Amino acid sequence: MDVVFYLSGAVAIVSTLMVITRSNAVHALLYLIVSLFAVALIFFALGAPFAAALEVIIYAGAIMVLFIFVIMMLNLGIQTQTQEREWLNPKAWIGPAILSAALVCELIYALTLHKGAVFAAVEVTPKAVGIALFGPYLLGVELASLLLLAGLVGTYHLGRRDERSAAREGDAP
Amino acid sequence: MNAVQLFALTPLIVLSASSVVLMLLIAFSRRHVTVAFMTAAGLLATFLCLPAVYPDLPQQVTPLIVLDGYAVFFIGLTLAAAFALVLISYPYLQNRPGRPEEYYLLLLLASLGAAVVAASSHFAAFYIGLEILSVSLYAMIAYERWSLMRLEAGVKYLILAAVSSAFLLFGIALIYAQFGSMEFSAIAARAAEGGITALVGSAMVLVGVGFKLALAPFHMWTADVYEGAPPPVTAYIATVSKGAVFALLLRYVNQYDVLASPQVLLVLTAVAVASMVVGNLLALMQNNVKRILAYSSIAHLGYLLVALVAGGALALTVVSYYLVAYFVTTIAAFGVIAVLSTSERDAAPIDDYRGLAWRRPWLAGVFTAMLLSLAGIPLTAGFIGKFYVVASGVSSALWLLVATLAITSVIGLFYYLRLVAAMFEQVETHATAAREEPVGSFAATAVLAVLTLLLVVLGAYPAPFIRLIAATVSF
Amino acid sequence: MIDLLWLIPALPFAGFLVLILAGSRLPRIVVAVLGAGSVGFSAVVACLIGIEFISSPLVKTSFTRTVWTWMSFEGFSPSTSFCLDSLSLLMVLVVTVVGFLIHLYSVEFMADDDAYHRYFAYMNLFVTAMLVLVLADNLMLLYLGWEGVGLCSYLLIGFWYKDPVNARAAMKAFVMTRIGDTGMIVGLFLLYNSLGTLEIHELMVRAVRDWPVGSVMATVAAALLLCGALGKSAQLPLQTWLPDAMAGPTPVSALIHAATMVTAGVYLIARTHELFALAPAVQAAVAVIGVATLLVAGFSALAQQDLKRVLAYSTISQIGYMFLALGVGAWSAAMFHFAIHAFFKSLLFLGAGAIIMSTHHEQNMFRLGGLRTQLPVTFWTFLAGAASLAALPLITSGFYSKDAILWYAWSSEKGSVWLWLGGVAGALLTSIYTFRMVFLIFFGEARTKVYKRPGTAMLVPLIVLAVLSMVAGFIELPHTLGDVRLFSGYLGAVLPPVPIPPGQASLEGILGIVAAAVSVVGICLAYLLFLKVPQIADRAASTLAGRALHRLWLEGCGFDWLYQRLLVFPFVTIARINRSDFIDFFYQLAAFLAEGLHQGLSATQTGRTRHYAVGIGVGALIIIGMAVWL
Amino acid sequence: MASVPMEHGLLLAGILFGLGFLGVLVRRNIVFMLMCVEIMLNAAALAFVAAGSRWAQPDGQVMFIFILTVAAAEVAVGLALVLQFYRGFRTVDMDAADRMRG
Repeated sequence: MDVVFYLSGAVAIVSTLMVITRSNAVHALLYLIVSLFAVALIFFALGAPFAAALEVIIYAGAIMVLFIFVIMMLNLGIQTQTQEREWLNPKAWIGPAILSAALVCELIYALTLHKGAVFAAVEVTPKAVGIALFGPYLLGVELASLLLLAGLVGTYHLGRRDERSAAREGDAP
Repeated sequence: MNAVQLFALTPLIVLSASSVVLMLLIAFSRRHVTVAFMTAAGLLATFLCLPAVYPDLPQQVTPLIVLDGYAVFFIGLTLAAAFALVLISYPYLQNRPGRPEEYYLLLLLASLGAAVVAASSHFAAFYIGLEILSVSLYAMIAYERWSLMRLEAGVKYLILAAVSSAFLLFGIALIYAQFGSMEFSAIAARAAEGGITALVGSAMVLVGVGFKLALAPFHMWTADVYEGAPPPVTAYIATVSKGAVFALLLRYVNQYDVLASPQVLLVLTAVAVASMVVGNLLALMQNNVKRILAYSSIAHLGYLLVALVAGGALALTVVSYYLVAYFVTTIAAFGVIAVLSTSERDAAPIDDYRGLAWRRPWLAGVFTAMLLSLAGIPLTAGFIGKFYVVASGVSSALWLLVATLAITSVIGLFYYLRLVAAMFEQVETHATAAREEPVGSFAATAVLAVLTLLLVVLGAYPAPFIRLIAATVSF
Repeated sequence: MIDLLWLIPALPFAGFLVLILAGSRLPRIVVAVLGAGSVGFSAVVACLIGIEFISSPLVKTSFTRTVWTWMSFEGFSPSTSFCLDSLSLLMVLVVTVVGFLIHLYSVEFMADDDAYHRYFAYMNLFVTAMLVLVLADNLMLLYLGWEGVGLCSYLLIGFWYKDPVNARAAMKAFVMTRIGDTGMIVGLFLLYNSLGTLEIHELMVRAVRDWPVGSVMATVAAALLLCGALGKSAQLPLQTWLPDAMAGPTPVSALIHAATMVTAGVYLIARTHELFALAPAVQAAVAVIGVATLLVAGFSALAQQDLKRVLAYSTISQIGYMFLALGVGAWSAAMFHFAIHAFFKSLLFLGAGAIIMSTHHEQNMFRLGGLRTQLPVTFWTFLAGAASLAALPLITSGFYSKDAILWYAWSSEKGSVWLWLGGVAGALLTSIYTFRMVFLIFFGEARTKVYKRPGTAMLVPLIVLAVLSMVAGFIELPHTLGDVRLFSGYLGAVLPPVPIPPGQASLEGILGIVAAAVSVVGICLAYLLFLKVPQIADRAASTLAGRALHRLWLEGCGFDWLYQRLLVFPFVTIARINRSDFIDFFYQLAAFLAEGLHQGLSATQTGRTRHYAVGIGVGALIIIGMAVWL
Repeated sequence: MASVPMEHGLLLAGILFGLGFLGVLVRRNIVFMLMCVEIMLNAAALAFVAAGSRWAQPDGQVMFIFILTVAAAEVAVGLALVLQFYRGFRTVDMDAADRMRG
């Protein structure tokens, strides 16, 4: 299983790199889905099958679809791609790249100082997750529902067509 | 969870229930006044629950939430601020196109998020509470979505807040990886072992928290979002959102004695100094009132951090008092801006305030009082707050912080007084006649009057209130 | 009742708040009721408290009540406490009662003024500040009231600020008194630094305990306090502001620049008399300054043509008497003269106001005359006040209060025959200039038409004050004349009696007769010189020496001229030389630096989200770095 | 079950996090910025699952579920905002929104 971990890890890194460098949004999105699949595999390798399943179903399956919808609705066309390519010139990414690299190096340095802990080679089953979720984390679940309510209301309000003209015409919602 | 614990949870339950009821109400009736009234009623009902549950506290309700005097105090503060802002928002939204009802729903949900943050004893609750708050705020900032300015502010806040909360999450994950628990008490119990993973995690958590509090160097979003958001929402971000996060920070720092670690002390000191300096310097020559207040809020959070770093039992009282004073002042200041804003644009440029004292003497008086309080002039609540902060800093011998506070306060005085001077300037009438002046409403006027009164009373006779804080605010 | 002590200053303050905030929208009648009513109500409360206080055993001690504790932080708890003892009660009664009468008078006097509410707001604020001053139980609070009355004085002198002359006068009063105040605040620092408290009673106890008589510290502290007293009470050499202060409305002159504020210096010295007793040199200086002032001001009063300026110099002179009394240790005699003076001097000012109003702002005495028949009530009341000021023997209060001072100036251990002589000469001057004024205004031929007569609101205060000026003196009579000691007995708990060396007592009667004679002679001289044969005075004034003297006295003995040459001119010259302020350069540098930093930081606020994210990243980098490597 | 050291899991999460952050800094298209935020959140989730796996506790996965919820809500609001943004600014260039500054 170690192989799965490292292999998927490599795939995740490479495909993520592709995400941030693609000029075509749909391509980038597909790479992102690949990356998410790879992470799902890693979850599986780490003994979290439930998380792996959710990663595929919700992250790759639901959230990414939202992105696709929006990309389709925007229908940005070919000149956007050339535009994206122009924006991705070395002058634009060299600074951020150094900054991010420094951050990652710092993390790596700090984490390699910390030695010895090995994954407990135990699978945390969906049942255990469920018991935790509706046991100590019960309030968290309830609050998450309210979070979704907030997201729902916000999206609903923001997503509606411009109502300034509608308000002037005086039509009902 | 037993019955007593469930009872202790009543305020949060009532608040959630009010949100749901409000949602259903909106589905049936879109009368603005009814919705606003129900929102106020929900907040009031929640507020009234607080004294009812207080005698049975503290109660740990599942590992996630703890309700103690401290939480009750900050939940109460959140509710009071939200209540005041409902009253200020009502006339504001009434004069504007578009449907105002969802705003109240989002405001209730955001308040719930803030309340959860203030009462959380577990990183999971903190994170979810914070996100309820943030997600509601995204929509509230961009509520008037046809306005480019609001949209710009909304998108900026969304992206930056999401980045910062990713930092926060990663930090929590690292702490969890080190200690095997996300409960504050369990972390505190094992904090002594140290460990670099947890330290890095704490630093990343601080990034997330610092962003929400607009502490330097995570402050850069502040002015843009303050400027772009509708004034009542700006007030909400400035007070409730920051207050809840600061309450959590204080709980974490004070309860679990993380200040014993020299690194934490050093980082907090550096952040406090940077915030005071950067905030005050940025505000210095600024010509946009909303941005001035944004930068000044950066500085004020820096002052608060001084009290936090000073630590000890005193910090609790000092921070609580300072936050109350800051809430009162900020809400009233943005209330004035809200009252002065037209449906075309916000009353943000300093030019809108020139000669205000002669056109709207009462509003100018309220605004002047608030600015003087922010500047820390005696007999205002702001002075007492600052005095306590300085005193606690001195008693803990934090000379660098106290000196920075003193010097930057002088800089601060300049831009507050500059604004006051602008209001008392004599201007030609035809210059101002070009701009229509909105009329105040009863609700907003009443709120401003009460807040001004509160400001003076808290500044002139703070003793009873401080006793109340000392009696209530405890873990 | 006594627990309501806080109400006495609170009532006028409430009046002030209402008037300043909403006064412009209130009808005049409401403004008048609020303005005068709040002080009147305060006077009623003060009287009730006074009755209770005097009839209770408390009169032997004092009553202190903390009304407000601002905050409390680790032992630091600034609080406001009011202390009532017989001395402060006396002041409170005078301030509220006379204050109320003057407010009542103002209702009519100011009736035509546009800034009616502003006037009453300032007046109420003044009364508040004055009450805080006298009730303060510590010097810091006293200083607050001290500056408060100074501020109100400034505002009211410049009340008609549109005339630059008035604004200048206000400025002058403010600056001159500030000179004294600066000394005083240094004195307060010194006292606090060396004795560790500013609570007056405790301060006095510690001063007596720690400092021997004549010690340097006591002398310096007393001298610094004296600076403040000199400025506020318009004594030499800081007296020049008071005549100019007459630019304000006349009731203001009556209340602030005659009855109450200018006597704050007297009150301060009486309040801290233990300290002054520890510094005999300073106390002697007080007496000498008092005598010098009363003579200088007396001569100046003699030459004035403006009615109000005569009264102003007379006030300076009378306060000189109080200082003389303080200087010889006759504390209660000083306070007695203060109270009597408050009555008759405010009466005279109010009478002057009535005359000025009746004759369309004619203040030059030489253009007035013969008003006796046209303004009878004003005449009789003014005469009562003038008689009291001139210390007409036996029937006026002023006689008894001034006689006491003269007697102590001679007989007290600290007194001397020279002080007495100065006082007697001053008494002669007083009666001459007083009756010069009376004869010029009310007798002789009428030179001005009377346009309107004062109404009830103005006459009632005049009559009440006239009665007080005549009879109030009977509560304290000398040994030779009935020996009534009500007043000094009442103040005895706070102010010790004057020690009289044995063998002097027999002189009291003779000295009293001399004083009485001097007063009568002065009146006769005035009659002769200014009514009967004015040619004598004219001829004397037209000689070379006479002209010079007249000019000198008219200009208040040339102090203004001296200060202009000695102080103002050099200072202005230095200021001109240093126009491009050298030291200011450093501050400008700091401001420049701050602005530069502002510009730099401002440039980071590009408005671009990605740049802000870079900010977060850099911050994270630094903080994680600090966590890892430190 | 993997027997890799936990640090490797966290390192992988860190690298993905850094890449996501780099994306936020580099891309000007808001849709891309949102995607990169998702990468960051996902990296944090990975760190949680890795940590949970080390302690053999379900807490890590519970947090993952919460993060998932948050991500969904945030993306929904974010994308709605993007649509409005495009409607208002006629572009998805985030740098176009720099009218407020100073």
